[in-house]
Amino acid sequence: MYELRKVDKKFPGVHALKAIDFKIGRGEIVGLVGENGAGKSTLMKVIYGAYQPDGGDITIDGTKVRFQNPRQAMDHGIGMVFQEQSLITNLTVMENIFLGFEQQFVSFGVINWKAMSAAAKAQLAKVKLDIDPATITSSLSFAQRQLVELAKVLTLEERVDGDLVILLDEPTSVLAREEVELLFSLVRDLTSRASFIFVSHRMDEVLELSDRIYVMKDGEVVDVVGHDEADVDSIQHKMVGRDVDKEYYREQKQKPYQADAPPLVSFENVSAGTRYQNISFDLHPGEVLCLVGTEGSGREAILRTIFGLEAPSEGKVSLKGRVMSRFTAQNAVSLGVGYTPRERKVEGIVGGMNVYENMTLSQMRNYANRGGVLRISAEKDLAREWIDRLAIKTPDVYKDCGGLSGGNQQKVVLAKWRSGGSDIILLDHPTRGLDIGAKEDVYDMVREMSDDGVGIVLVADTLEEAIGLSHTIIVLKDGIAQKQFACEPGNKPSLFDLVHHMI
Amino acid sequence: MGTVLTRELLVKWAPLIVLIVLILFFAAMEPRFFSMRNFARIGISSAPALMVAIGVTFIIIMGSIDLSMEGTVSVCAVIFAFAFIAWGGTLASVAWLALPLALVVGGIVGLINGLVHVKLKIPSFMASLAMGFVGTGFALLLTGGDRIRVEDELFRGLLTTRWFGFPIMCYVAVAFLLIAWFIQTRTTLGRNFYAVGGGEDLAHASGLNVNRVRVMGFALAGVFYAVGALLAVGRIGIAETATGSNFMFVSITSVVVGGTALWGGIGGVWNTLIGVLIVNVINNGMVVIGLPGYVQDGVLGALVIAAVVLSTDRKSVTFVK
Amino acid sequence: MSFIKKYIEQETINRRNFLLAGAYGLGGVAATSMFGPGMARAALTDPAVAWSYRNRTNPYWNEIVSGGEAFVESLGKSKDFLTHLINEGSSEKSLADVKAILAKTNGNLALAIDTNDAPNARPVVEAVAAAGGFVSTLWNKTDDLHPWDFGDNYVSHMSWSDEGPAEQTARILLEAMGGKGGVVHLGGIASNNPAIERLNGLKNALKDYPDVELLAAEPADWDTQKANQVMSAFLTRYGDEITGVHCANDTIAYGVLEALRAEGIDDMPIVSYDGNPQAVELVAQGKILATVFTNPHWGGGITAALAYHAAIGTFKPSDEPHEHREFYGPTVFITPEDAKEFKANFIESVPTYDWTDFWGPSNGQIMYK
Amino acid sequence: MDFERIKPHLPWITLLALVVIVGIADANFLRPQNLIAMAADIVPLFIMALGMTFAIYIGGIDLSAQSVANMTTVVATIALPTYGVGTALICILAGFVLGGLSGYVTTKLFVPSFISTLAIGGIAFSTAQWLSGQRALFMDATLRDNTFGWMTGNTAGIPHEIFIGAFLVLATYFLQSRTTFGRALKAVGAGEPAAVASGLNVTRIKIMAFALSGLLAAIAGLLFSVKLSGGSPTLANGFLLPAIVAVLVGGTPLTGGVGGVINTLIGTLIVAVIRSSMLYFEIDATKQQMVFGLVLIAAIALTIDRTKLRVVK
Repeated sequence: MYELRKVDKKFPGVHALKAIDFKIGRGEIVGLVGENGAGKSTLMKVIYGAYQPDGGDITIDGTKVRFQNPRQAMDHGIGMVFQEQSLITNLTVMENIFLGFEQQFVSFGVINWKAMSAAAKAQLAKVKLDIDPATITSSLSFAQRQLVELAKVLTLEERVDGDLVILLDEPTSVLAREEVELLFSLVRDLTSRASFIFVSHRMDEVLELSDRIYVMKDGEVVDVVGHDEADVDSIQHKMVGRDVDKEYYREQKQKPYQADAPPLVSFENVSAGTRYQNISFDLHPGEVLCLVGTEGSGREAILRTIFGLEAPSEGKVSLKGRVMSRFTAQNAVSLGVGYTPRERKVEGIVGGMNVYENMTLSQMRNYANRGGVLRISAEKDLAREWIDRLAIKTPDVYKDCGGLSGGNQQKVVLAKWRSGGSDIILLDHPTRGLDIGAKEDVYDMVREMSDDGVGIVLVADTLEEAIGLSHTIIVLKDGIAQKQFACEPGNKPSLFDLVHHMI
Repeated sequence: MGTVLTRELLVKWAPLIVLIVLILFFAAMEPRFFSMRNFARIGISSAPALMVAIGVTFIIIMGSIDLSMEGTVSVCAVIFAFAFIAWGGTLASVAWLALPLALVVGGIVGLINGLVHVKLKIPSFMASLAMGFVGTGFALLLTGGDRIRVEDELFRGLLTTRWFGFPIMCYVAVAFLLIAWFIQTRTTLGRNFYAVGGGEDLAHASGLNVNRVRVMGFALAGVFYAVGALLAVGRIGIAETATGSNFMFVSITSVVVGGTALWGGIGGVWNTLIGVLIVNVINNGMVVIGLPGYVQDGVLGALVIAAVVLSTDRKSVTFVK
Repeated sequence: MSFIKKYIEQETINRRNFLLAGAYGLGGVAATSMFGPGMARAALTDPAVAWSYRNRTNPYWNEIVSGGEAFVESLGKSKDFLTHLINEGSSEKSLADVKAILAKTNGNLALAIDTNDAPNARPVVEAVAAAGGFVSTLWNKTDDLHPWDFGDNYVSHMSWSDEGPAEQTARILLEAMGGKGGVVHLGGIASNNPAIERLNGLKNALKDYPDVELLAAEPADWDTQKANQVMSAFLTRYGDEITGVHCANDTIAYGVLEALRAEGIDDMPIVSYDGNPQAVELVAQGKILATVFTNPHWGGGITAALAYHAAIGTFKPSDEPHEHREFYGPTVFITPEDAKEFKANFIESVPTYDWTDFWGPSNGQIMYK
Repeated sequence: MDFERIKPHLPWITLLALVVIVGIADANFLRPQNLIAMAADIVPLFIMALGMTFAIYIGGIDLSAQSVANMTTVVATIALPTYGVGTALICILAGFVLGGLSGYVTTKLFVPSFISTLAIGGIAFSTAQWLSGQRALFMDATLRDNTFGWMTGNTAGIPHEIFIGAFLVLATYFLQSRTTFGRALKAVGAGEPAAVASGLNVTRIKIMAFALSGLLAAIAGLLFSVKLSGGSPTLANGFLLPAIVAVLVGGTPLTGGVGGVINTLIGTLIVAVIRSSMLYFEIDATKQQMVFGLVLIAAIALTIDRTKLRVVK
């Protein structure tokens, strides 16, 4: 019913979409996969009306349409559930649901809150969420917010005659596994009312949910696979255009860590308010320690404590044998802690600053004389060295980091810490939003650092990643350590082992 | 959970608590401060400021800022006075039409302000600052520097006629405060201000015409500036190019002191009422307790900082610019 | 006693001499250009005339400028011949504007200026002198700066000694109060010289009225709205203790009157300063007991005239005595008895002044304390 | 011609265009002495704008600059007879401390800089009034010439203010582009969370930016005080808005991390040219302010680089 024919989109210097053919039938769930830069997001923007194609046709039930903006697309039943949390947190749930479409509840210029609340209740029922529509959104959990977003898009049902097409852009990225299950069953239920386009980096989820999968590469659809004939390897092969290493997580490169060496980080019965309690562990040189748990289980708070952003309320934290008393990021950095945050664009790199400026940001002292005057040529040399070493794709060292792709930004962040000699690296979702090639680069770097005797604390994007990469896993639930696993290659815990303790 | 709620509640009510503490303090220092007649005086000085501050509150909730109020107030005051006198000079004649005219003029000036900001894609700080110059300049061009006296007893009744101890202008201000509250809570436009302030790109992606909301916001602010202009003229009986002066910093300070955040999305017109009262109570109280003139600016500054510190939820703010 | 009468008489006499004086002026120009090599060196031909002042939003400055315009019209030129430099209360802009116009005119300039803040007078005068222009100042200058230190280029300085007149209005006020009770003073911008002098005038008068208490003196920044608020607060603090109000100028008095009006008080004795038309009207109605007219129209015109005539060589400033280089401007008291007469003569019909009678209405050489 | 490539150069192209337009109207404007004199006169304002640049560069604003300068004129005048050249040090220190106080209130107490600097400005203004006894003061001319005569002198026809301005712009440019502090400022302005996550002491950097703004405002006040040979709590009035306008017109928007001191140099000159153009075009007195506002809108519309503004608020 919804179809793109030979849709083309060009940007200055980039041919983003090359004659794309795309089709979705009534009640169908279509997966869309591809590496970053393959054109997925451009395609989605064309579908929901944020971009206008340069060539080709869009038809709905055979009728040609052209959308000037998302609003017009919505009027044709096309809605988008955004990757980033797209609810406005200072508004109530019902206001978010009907944002931009309040007019139906307005009589004589006055909003009828009661009517809106009732209508919102009905929408929330569709996604089986039982909350007061007058709740301020900021007090909801991430999973609840995701469902509210879905409910918001589903308002199209009442507004639009005809069929709905709903785009789900990485809807699972902030969800725990059981929440993902809930979402999926919901989506399957809803196929009676709408078709879905599902975009995710988590290949297993795409395979699980989709009826058909479009595989994109370099702005083209390289294959369309049905649910039954799809398998991860062949799809990844098509996406990347080369063989994906069987040993995806570089298990074969995992070497034992230096368990006898003095620990780099040591927690002794550390608690931080309600975030986590009574946590103890040692991080040794060369060790990859993974904190596993659901969102809010205390993983991030522990990272923040090590980096000095959050002072613990009780217990003893030592870095390299020194008991910490003042918790500041400056302190941690000077002791060799490096932090690769999840919000790469916000906390990782400074958009607007170029490659070498970003790389030396944490270690400017090393590139300046005592008066604080920078040796810029030395900075550039450093940047060139690491651009080569990590194969960072950038035209030169003057490139604004905000304009680099996600994987290259991540490499810049890692280069920043590695080149500064940090030997305690905190990785918070280091592969989030990266395509397969870039992920593998990150995995390689993790092994490389581990070999160099760097201690790594990891909060992984997926459980597989956690299992594959780590020497040690600590499972957390509600801020309390549930179980610790040793993960020698060949003798790793299973997914089930972990999930069992997480929930 | 209990403790968290108390803290949130405390932060929410902090401006009001500050206001009460200030009133008690000044009353303790000088009992005459605490009298009906003095409250009426504070009311008189607050009324025009409140209208201007409410106007800019909407803009600040959107996360923008408006610095054009001095110009807009002057233009509205001057055009009102010219029209009022030309059409008869008393409310008992058709000259009353000058009142709605002033509001329309305010709306138009605000509209232009918003269009300059949105269409030329100039940040509101700069656009409205420059528009403020244009407004003041235009008022000057109209008057040539002269003052226009508005002597009509009926119009001056705003100041001279009292109900229950307060002059009519206070009731007019309260009426418009209620209208503003109504707009804030019960109309789409009012709610959309919060949406834009809470997340502009998100609001845009939800199909909200953000630019339209912005332009409408500036126009609405202009209307409230016009009300402020009318009350200012009613208070002094003179319309001049300088009618608008000193409104800019005072009104924005009041809004922030009341607990509306400059980064948008939080606060509202009741906060602004409290903020305006805090600033005017301080100004009145300092004179009443006999503080020397030359320390008043400094004391006001220190108290403003204290008030904002108390009403900021520091746990929810990561950084401030 | 009527100050007005005396003043008007004086002016009328001067007007009779107008033709004569005008002829002398023209003759003077002709004489210099033909015969006077000594003067010709200093003289300019057809200099630009500029007035630099604070702003257009204040009736006082509007009066000043109307005098300047009347002067250029008396030269047979259009009003637009006068260049307006408006500093908006910024000494920095004031100085920059002067420099700019000196550059534009190559120093062929007759400048009348109030430099906004006293310290700004020196650099302004220095700049004008260096460029070969001619300048006359009004109001603001520091005490160590004198026209005679700059040869001919710094033509003159006119100011008003406000202490005496302010003392006199204060006496009128204190008499009206019956010599007892409490008085409040609302002043100008605290650091402005006239503001200081006008308050001193009140204090001097109070010495003779021991039963009157000066309850408070607060700056109201020459601003109607601020005066309104300060007066409101005074009413709270002192209530009925206030039996008289001394205002530093008329615009302050308007704010005070409105504050009183809001309280239903309409018989409070008030005096003010400046003699703006609206204030004169209020004096005529008895709402203000007295104000002091400083004839800004004449002051604005004569300041420009002095600079202009010195520039074209009508007279040589360095030949003039000190009392012609630094002098006080005229002050005229306006009380309810003579307000009507004053209004008729000065407001409803602006007198035609003889702009070459530079020192006629002036009030003697400036004295420094 | 690719418009994207011209964009970064728009500020100085605008300046050049304005100069040419005024020059066509009146060739007198283009005389070197005039241009030099104009540049020299704008120096105090420029110095304040330089300081303001740092506050705006990190995404804040400094509304206390004018009051700090006012206070400095008083301090300078009072201190001159006792401390001689040391007066300069006292003034600079006073500005630095007040600016630092603004920074402290902004960063540690979470008061937006718009309010905190306004409030600190009130404190500075009160201090100035108290110190001056609420009257205009003047410096002894010989003492001034002996102590600070070098500030206002002339060498080869070039006023020394220009050298002072040039020195300060070079120094601040060096600070901005070649030092760790400058780099940290850029990081804080362009991406504060990332600066925190890189272990920078963001609080200290921000406080320093405001302190620097106060320091430069104090230098502006000192220079102005020497130039005018006196001090008064209102002497520097009228500096604030032109200084902010100069920074903004130069292309340092309020969103932080973009622009810099060179932009402010150009912006200040644009303001100076617009201001004197009023004279050259003989704009009627009652129209000047309106024309200024309109030209300002045009100039800002031309000079800001919108590609670096994520959201136009």
